[in-house]
Amino acid sequence: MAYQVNGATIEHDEEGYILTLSDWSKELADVIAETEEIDMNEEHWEVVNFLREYYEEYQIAPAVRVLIKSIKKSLGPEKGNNKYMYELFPYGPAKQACKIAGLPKPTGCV
Amino acid sequence: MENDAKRFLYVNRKAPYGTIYALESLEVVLIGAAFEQNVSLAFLDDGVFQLTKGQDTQGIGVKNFSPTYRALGDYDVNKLYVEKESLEERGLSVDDLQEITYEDEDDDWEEKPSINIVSRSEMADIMANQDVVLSF
Amino acid sequence: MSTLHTVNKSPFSTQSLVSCLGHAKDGDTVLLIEDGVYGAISQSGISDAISARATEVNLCVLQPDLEARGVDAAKVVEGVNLVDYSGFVELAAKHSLTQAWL
Amino acid sequence: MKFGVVISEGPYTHQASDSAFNFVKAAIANGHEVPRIFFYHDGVNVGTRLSVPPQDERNIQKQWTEIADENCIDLVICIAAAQRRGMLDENEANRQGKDANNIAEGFRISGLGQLIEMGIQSDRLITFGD
Repeated sequence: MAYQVNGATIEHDEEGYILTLSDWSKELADVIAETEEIDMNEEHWEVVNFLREYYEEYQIAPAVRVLIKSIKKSLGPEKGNNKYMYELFPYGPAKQACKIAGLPKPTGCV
Repeated sequence: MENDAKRFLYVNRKAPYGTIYALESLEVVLIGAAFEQNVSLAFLDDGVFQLTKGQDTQGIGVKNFSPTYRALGDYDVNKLYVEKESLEERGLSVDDLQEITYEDEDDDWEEKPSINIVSRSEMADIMANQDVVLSF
Repeated sequence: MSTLHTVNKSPFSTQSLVSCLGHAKDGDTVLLIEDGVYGAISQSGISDAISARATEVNLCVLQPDLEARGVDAAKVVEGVNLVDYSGFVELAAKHSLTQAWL
Repeated sequence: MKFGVVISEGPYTHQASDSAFNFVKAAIANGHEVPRIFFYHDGVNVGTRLSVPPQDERNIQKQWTEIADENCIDLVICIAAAQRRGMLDENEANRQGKDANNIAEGFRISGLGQLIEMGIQSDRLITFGD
């Protein structure tokens, strides 16, 4: 199973998460988003970029409530809320946005 | 904090990387944070090595999870107790630890330190004053 | 409020018992289990430290673990009590908190 | 009284699981309840149905499956720890695209939240590890 990006083959798992995190690129994000039936616009990118920065700094993908709280702080309350997030990523910001951002699959712990 | 919240203490007495306990302890803390209990973390004995700054794992090919401690504030985990005697016995001081902070909701989101250095007898008091102790 | 502390390491290989005794409060119980039972042997390098705490802290050793390792009950430090698993359970029930020194 | 039990070491290498088993047996014999046992770290390996110990040794997995069945104990294996160590039930095997599963009868895989919940719901929480 793999994504095709600019002639390169990027392997992913059963659920579409890439296997090698360093394979990620903006072009790949667009391809993953397409398979998720998401048309990436500026708002989507805001969240994806936020997630990548969070991961870069703390080495974890934030829990959804932490993501929403942090977005609220940096982008304002009209974006830092559940409704807005689920409008952008209907199948869940943790799952879909992390997948597009090329972060590890959440272990689904709770 | 809800009134029926229990006091949970995570006791960390092991160094990172040699074994997985430190990492998997941190994973419990991050997941457990969703339950809105009254959470504290204790670092004593070799557990104090978990919080040292300057960890670089590139040479051993293992993920460096020390930056993740700095995310604890986002998870509303902001009581990290580090035992002074344990630091001293290992030739460490608070300056050898990374800075970990949280934003205090009750004080106009002021940034405050999460790490509290406590004496052994204060640590004993903290341990005794819990509902649940999880040891790693 | 009091605590049952369990120690499962030999004091000759790790600091767990020393650290536990350094944090246990008066009225707590410290129960030695598994390899921790070696900490109960009298006239060892650590037995003085053990008996020094035996007045404020209830020191116990798990008899089945002691027997498994061939440690004669007569060699146990004076003031350390022998308990079986049923006694272990009742100690856990009696104290409001349990802490494992792993 | 309700006891919650954490087992954080694998079978056979460490005594942790045996100590926990003896404790749980005694607790039940003394009229206490043990609603759940949570397996973490290498403790998740206790739940494999593929181990074949020599006939003159105790079968740790079977001991747990039997005592759980007789006393309605919820044997929970942590999913995050299990994934690292190759412990999978049928659902997880399908989800991860793996060709086998190995969870023994009576055990189930679930999240770390079950550990916290056990801490909240038990009167006492006791850990057996190394």
